[in-house]
Amino acid sequence: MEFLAEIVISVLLVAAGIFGLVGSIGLIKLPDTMTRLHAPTKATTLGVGGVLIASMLYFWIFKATLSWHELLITMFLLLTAPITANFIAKAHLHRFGKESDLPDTKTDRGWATFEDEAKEMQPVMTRVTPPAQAPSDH
Amino acid sequence: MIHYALIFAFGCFGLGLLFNLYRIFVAPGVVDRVLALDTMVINIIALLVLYGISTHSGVYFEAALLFAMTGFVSTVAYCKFILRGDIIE
Amino acid sequence: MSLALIAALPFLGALLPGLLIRAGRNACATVTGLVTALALLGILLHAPAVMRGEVITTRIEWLPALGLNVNFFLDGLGLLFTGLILGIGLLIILYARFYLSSKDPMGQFYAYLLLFQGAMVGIVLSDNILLLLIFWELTSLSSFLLIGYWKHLPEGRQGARMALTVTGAGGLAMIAGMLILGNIVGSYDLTVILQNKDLIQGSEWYLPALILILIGAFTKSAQFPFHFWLPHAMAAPTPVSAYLHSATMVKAGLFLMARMWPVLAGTPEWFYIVATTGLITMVMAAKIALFKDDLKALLAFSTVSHLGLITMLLGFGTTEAAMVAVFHIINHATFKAALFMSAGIVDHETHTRDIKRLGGLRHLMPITFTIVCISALSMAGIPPLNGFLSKELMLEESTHAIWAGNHWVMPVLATIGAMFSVAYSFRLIAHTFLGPVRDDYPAKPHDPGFGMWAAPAFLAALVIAIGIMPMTTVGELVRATASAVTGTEVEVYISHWHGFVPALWMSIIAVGAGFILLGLHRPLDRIWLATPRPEAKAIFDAILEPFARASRAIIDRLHDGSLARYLAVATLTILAAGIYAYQTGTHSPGTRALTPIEPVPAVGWLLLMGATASLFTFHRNRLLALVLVGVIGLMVSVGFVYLSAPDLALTQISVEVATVMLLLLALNFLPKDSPVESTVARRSRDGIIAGAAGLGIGALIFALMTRDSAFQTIADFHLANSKPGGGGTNVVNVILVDFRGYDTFGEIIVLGIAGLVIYALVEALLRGGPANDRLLAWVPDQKRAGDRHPLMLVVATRMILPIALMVGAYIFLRGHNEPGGGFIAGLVVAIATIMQYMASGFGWAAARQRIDYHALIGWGVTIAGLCGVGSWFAMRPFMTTNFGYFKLPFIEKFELATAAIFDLGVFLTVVGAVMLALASISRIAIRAGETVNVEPFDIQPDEEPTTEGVR
Amino acid sequence: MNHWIIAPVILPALLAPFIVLVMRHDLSLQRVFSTTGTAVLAAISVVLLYTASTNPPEVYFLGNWPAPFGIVLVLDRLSAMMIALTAVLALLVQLYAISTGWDSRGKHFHALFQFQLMGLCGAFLTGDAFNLFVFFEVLLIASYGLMIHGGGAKRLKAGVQYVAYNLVGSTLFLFALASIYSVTGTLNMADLAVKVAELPAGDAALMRVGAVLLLLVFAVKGALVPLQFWLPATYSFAPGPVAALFAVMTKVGAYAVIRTYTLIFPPNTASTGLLFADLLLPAAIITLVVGAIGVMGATSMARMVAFAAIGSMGTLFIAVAQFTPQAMTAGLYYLVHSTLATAALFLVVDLVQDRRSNDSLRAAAPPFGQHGLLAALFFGATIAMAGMPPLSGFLGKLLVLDATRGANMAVIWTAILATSLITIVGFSRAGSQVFWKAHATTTTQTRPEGKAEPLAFAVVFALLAGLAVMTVLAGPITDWLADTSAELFDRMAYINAVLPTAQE
Amino acid sequence: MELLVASAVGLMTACGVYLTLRKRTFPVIVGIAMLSYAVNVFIFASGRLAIGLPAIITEGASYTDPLTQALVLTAIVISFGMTALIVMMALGAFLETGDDYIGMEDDADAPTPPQEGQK
Amino acid sequence: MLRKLFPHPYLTLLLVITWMLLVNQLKLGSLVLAVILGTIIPLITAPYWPDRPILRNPMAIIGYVLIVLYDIVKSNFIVAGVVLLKPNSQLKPAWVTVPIDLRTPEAITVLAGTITMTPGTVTADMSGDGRSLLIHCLHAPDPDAVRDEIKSRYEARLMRIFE
Ligand code: NA
Ligand code: NA
Repeated sequence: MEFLAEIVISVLLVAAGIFGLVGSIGLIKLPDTMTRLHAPTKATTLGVGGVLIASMLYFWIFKATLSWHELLITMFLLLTAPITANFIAKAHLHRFGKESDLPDTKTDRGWATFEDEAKEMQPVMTRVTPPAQAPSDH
Repeated sequence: MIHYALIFAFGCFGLGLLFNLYRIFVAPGVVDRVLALDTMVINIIALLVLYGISTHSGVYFEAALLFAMTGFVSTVAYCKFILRGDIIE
Repeated sequence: MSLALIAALPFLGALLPGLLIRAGRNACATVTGLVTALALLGILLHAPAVMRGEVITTRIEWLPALGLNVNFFLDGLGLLFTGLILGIGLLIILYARFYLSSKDPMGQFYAYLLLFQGAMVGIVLSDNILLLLIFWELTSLSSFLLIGYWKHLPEGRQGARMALTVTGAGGLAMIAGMLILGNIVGSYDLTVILQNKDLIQGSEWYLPALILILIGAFTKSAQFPFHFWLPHAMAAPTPVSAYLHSATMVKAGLFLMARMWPVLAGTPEWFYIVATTGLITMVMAAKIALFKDDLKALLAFSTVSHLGLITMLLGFGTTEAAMVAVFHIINHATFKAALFMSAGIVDHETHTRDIKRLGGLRHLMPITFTIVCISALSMAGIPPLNGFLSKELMLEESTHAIWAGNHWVMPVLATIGAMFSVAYSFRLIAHTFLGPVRDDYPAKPHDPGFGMWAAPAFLAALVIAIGIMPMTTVGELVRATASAVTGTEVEVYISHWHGFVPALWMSIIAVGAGFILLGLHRPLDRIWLATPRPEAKAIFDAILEPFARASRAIIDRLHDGSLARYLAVATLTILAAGIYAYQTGTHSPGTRALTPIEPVPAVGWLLLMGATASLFTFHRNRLLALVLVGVIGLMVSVGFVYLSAPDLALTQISVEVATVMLLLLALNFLPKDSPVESTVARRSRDGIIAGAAGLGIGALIFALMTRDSAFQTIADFHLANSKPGGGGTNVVNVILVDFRGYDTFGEIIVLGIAGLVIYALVEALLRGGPANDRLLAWVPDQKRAGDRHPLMLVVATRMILPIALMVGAYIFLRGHNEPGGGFIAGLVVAIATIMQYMASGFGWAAARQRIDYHALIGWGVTIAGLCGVGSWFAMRPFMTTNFGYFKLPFIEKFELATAAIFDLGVFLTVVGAVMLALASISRIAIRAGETVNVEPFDIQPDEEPTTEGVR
Repeated sequence: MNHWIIAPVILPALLAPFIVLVMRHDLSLQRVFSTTGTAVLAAISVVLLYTASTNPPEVYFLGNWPAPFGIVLVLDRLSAMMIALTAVLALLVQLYAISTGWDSRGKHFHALFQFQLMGLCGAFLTGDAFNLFVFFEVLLIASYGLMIHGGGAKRLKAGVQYVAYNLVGSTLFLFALASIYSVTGTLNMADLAVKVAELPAGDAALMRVGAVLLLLVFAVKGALVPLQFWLPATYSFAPGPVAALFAVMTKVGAYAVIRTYTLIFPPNTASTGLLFADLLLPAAIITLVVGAIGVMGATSMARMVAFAAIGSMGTLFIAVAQFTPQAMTAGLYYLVHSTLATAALFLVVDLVQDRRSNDSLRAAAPPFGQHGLLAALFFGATIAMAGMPPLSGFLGKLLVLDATRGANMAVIWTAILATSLITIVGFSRAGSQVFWKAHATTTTQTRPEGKAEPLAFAVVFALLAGLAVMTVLAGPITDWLADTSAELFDRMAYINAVLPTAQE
Repeated sequence: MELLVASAVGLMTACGVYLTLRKRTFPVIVGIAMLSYAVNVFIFASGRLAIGLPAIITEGASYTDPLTQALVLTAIVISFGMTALIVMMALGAFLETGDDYIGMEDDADAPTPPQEGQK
Repeated sequence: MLRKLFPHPYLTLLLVITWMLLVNQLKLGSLVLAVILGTIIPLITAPYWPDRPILRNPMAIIGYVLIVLYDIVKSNFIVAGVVLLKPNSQLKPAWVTVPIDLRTPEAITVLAGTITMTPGTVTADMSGDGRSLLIHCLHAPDPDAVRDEIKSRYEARLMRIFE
């Protein structure tokens, strides 16, 4: 039983290591930001997930303490990683992307990130002439 | 056996960190660096949990949990800044 | 009357004129006069005893640690001077009553005058040189006020400053001299010092002391080369000139030389310095006086000349010369004060003091003419007036003086001085009063009322009286005084006729030559006017103004507002001091075994170093800089985990996130890039400084880490007592809330204050003013994406917030035993709340949760403080904790330490401070035109979208 | 154990949050409670002063932990004196701020004021090196808040500089403390004193580095050249009453130097020897010179006073650098004097600024209300500051001069006397510019009579009266201070109080 | 390990010092933040390094120095408060003056009209 | 009344579980404390959650989770192959628009999250009205297939759970 557990844990750890590494390799190997964005999800899901499950098993079987913290971390990562990816994608689109490169939304409205942009943007404060008289305390 | 698997995993995530460092140094823009930072947090969480296994200690899980939380919050904050300027509006 | 009381009277009296001026000018003058008269009476009551040779003393202990005591003594010299000061003071008070115009603030004038009078009396009565110094400086200050009395005159302001500068400088030199003197003798008491001639003159410090003291005396008595301030002080009202600059203050220097005569005089140093200075001053000033057209300037230079004369006499160092000096002090005071007052009368009546615009006044102002005639003739040394007597004696003494082996120098120059003296005295009479009546006086002159000429007339009467009956009038006084000066019994014999002694011939030559000079005055005056000569004011300004400009330049260069320079200097100073301290101490290298380096930590190190290096390189891109700070903070936190500091890691990472968020919030308004502004040289310099600092700190910590502490550390106690004494297994937390809970108390207060200050600052910014205007006109400088509140984030946050609060509660509760605690919990809760704000907007979120962050801070600090105070009720010191195990129904046994209550205070303060800071910054954003959304997210998949917010 | 010892910390520490909680929106209530609190603090400080005068050093073991493991407070004559000085000054300054309405020009003045007092009292009382850091930070952050009270462009810019500079200073403090702890393994000052004396020779160099870094930290607070740069802008742009209160802030630096380098690193320490005296003395002399040149060259009144404050720190540190009981007595006398004098002068300048269109010394401004009275107060305060008789500055300088006889006498005396002259000249130029020259301009456009602020004037009078009292009672005061110096140099009394079992 | 920690402290200090010597408020604040990172690690390291020995009391273990950790915690919190404050002050100064220079050079460079004595 | 005390019963349940996971022990005391916190915290956070998501078919969640887990593992291998073995030149990244019929914000979020968590696809953006998602595919020779699979495999299931 213990041997089996050892094998399972080891496999989990090795797989986790490989997938984690693949994520980071992807980060440097893939050609542009959007494709690179796919990398951390890998590291998150199987990489960290594998380590966390391995850890749970390890403490359960070898230390006889069932640690649920790992589960909590896994849940948290699964909950937040899509948000992070979404935000990074949006930031990338906003800063470097063009709406014309994207497919049509197939609705009345454009992609949310690009919707509000037209209105603004001038340099900070250069247009503001300082008021003639600085107020003093007296 | 677990020992060697641990070393292997350590090596993988450590190497991953190094790659992240490369992305911090060389990147077309700040978004990639935010991405690198986010990946780094994930690698570090993995390393922390591995460290917990190798020292048979549960003390580091809180750190891992908090790293996950703060990593998430700061990534969102950086992106929100890029998107809107004001991160709390 | 006690001497102390006499000295104090004028000071106490100085309060009265200001009060009584409301009762009228007469009352004001009368009370001033009464005070003076009372003091004079006090002195006169002592006079008989003093004349008998007794010394009256008063001793009050003041500052024994310093040897500064209120010791007064009255001997002949003191008697003469107090008499002069108070007697002439009375006359001046009378004169000033009529001299000052109704527009002048008379109360102020008399107050200043009494202050001055008190200071002068203090000087001449002091039996302690430190006390004397105090009065000495007081005369400088009060004369500053008197000279500048007419505030509207620029000459007055400048004259006052010049006088203060010169006499102040002299006074400071004198302090040094006196302290040296006291150091030599071992006492600051004059009577003690005066008995130690041999000790003083044998000391190697004698010459420095002598020079420093003489600088004080010379500046006060306007001796060459410090004479220049006196004529400029003539901008003062004439009563001041008469009082300070003829009769009293300028004589303070003479008094001092006379006072110190027994111990300082008699050496070649004394002779050459004092006598020569006096001689030069006498001749030079007399010459200048001849060519001055301003009546008061003429008198001022003549005063300088006569002060030189007296100085010279004291410098001779002989008993006889000292006696003559004393006699001339009396005579000069009488005729010169009379002349000054008369000049004031002329000025008052004709509205000019310019001799060239005067003449013929004899007919219009006969009384004044008479007074001036008597006094000026005395000044010229015409018999039988008192000036003649002392001048003859002076000339006589000069014949005894041998200057560098030469018998002629002194008498010849003295005669020349006397000659000029005759010439300007007669010029004063002739050019002002004689000649035809003019019709172009600025005002119609006539003699003033009795009140105004009474005082000079009285003095003129004295001039005659002393001149005719010297021995009867002042013989005794001169004897007593000269004896006091010299410390030996002096025989005084003053007569009009000494036979055909050299002095007589010298006198005759002087008078004759003086008349010739006067006759040649017109051509000589043309030459004089044509000759370039150093102008005192120009020289003074030439010294002072460049100094002032240089000071301003230095200070503006030094404190040029460049923080970068300030910090560079600081860094270099720290480095230099640190290296110096290390180099000069003994060091043995550490022997502690190094901790092995493992590969993964090495990678972490590489990341940290890489991110730091990137920060160097990329810091201009501010957002990137913050990302890099995030990386560095992350790596430092990981390092803490690895190096057995989980609490630190938790704290560091949460603080780092909060910091980055604050910086991001601020960066929204700030420029997004730091332009390249420094030169390559400057950047290299900074790089070198920074590198040196880094090397220094790195080397220091390496040296510390590689050695063991020299003694057992107190941390061992903490480890041993954490569980039994503090009730917790997490030693770090027990230290924070128990062993060193007091530190933590201070620390949360820092945080609370930060929140309050930020709030107050934002209030001030939004109150109106440039910041507010800028915000109202603010336009974002970077493109803004749509979708302010992305749906995914909002939904996820709804889930995360409760979980995060749960985690916060968990971290809070376990802190005492495991990593965690109130601070980290507070940050976790704050960050989770921020997350909610980021997702749904501050306005929307805050509107749904009306928490008063001020109250959180207030309660936090209060709870923490009261928790500490609570231990008083158990008769224990502040912050003594208690802990126990409580069994609540259903809930398992859990441990409740009072430290947990303290930790609650920490928690609340942290949440309050962080949230107050964020709320404040959000208020700025709202002022800048930010809108508040009505819906939690912008995208409404199930209805028509509402992207427009409300203000 | 005497719980009163901690009262000066706890009272303001609880009063401040109470003000924030209960009366945040009611200025009148804040004024009543805050002033009452400060008055009570002053009363307590008098009691403590009496206690300290009649008893040997007294120790308060916080948390009931034995020294050196917990934090201790130590009440001795010096700390009691500093607290009393702070409390009295604070009370006066607070009355002034209320009278002139300064406290209404921004938020949270009174809460910050109380926190400031807490920080100051905590710093004076603590017997623990790291706790000293904590209270330095408390008093600093409160001072940041007070400094920018009311806002305004210049004040904020100066404030940013002030904070930035002091943050670097705080960092240095931590470097120093960590080094010292690393070498000795303790933070308690008495324990440090014991251990430093027994330090192995091989640790001397690192000990010296730590101690010197610490000295530099205190030098920053004490505005010792070349670490004085933060002061002029801070003091001249701070609100008047705050600048006046800050008069005691530089003294915190002086206090810390006195405490640390008489207790822990006295000149007879083997490892450190005369290092600190050798560094302090030249720096102090240059500080004095820079201060005087600043007075001469300053272009605004407030800046001039700020430089005068720097100069006074120079004089003070000259005395301290002698490390003799006699010079320490002189230094302590001068410390009290210069605190009151600087405060008085800042308040006068504030009154002038309030009544004159500006405080520049370059441009003439029309005469202003209450001119004569202000001129008199200015005259009095400058006399005190320049060290002229009859106020205590002169006695202070005489005491310092008298106590510095010896090897460096010529340099020290020249510096003190020459700078006195420069200061006098500078002040007289400024005074005649501001008070006299105004009369030269046409008197028809006299500004309306200034606000009647009798309390504000009374405060300045009180400060000057304090200086007069210091002059008149110089004898008993110096006797008391001499005992204080003696206590400082009698380290065993302190050490035995904190560590009853220690042996030197 | 000591070498790594020392070099990291050194580099962070250097970076912090360099940034504090810049002319704008933002880099200076970042520099101060770096300095506080550096000093935190410095204090921590001054209690010597230990791996895997957190100061959580368990049966018969040895521990790292908990005191320096507590000191660092205090220092972190204080520097957080300070940083928050200076960030806000810098923002306020920027909004008040319209520039984010940290220097006040404009103050000293103002032209100097002649004073009384010179006219 | 009960609704007021437990505005979000599922959340309370989730929080109780979270607490038990955190304290890592199954004891009555912990449970009591968990219930207390699980009651208080939703009350505090309820204002941020104005409308309650309706779970029509909670049991279907389990099936959905299993499918997603399976997909994660499967596509991880595929993507690893793409990253490690496929040269960048042969990579065919693509943008895909996925029109969605889901209308509940929670459901849309879960769908978008699922898409991101399954390797190879990332939800990058959403249309302004929330009716289509912008998906980026790492390597998608046939983008339409990706869209169809998302709609049939995930959206349909979520529709059953939420709407
Ligand atoms: Na305790
Ligand atoms: Na995916």
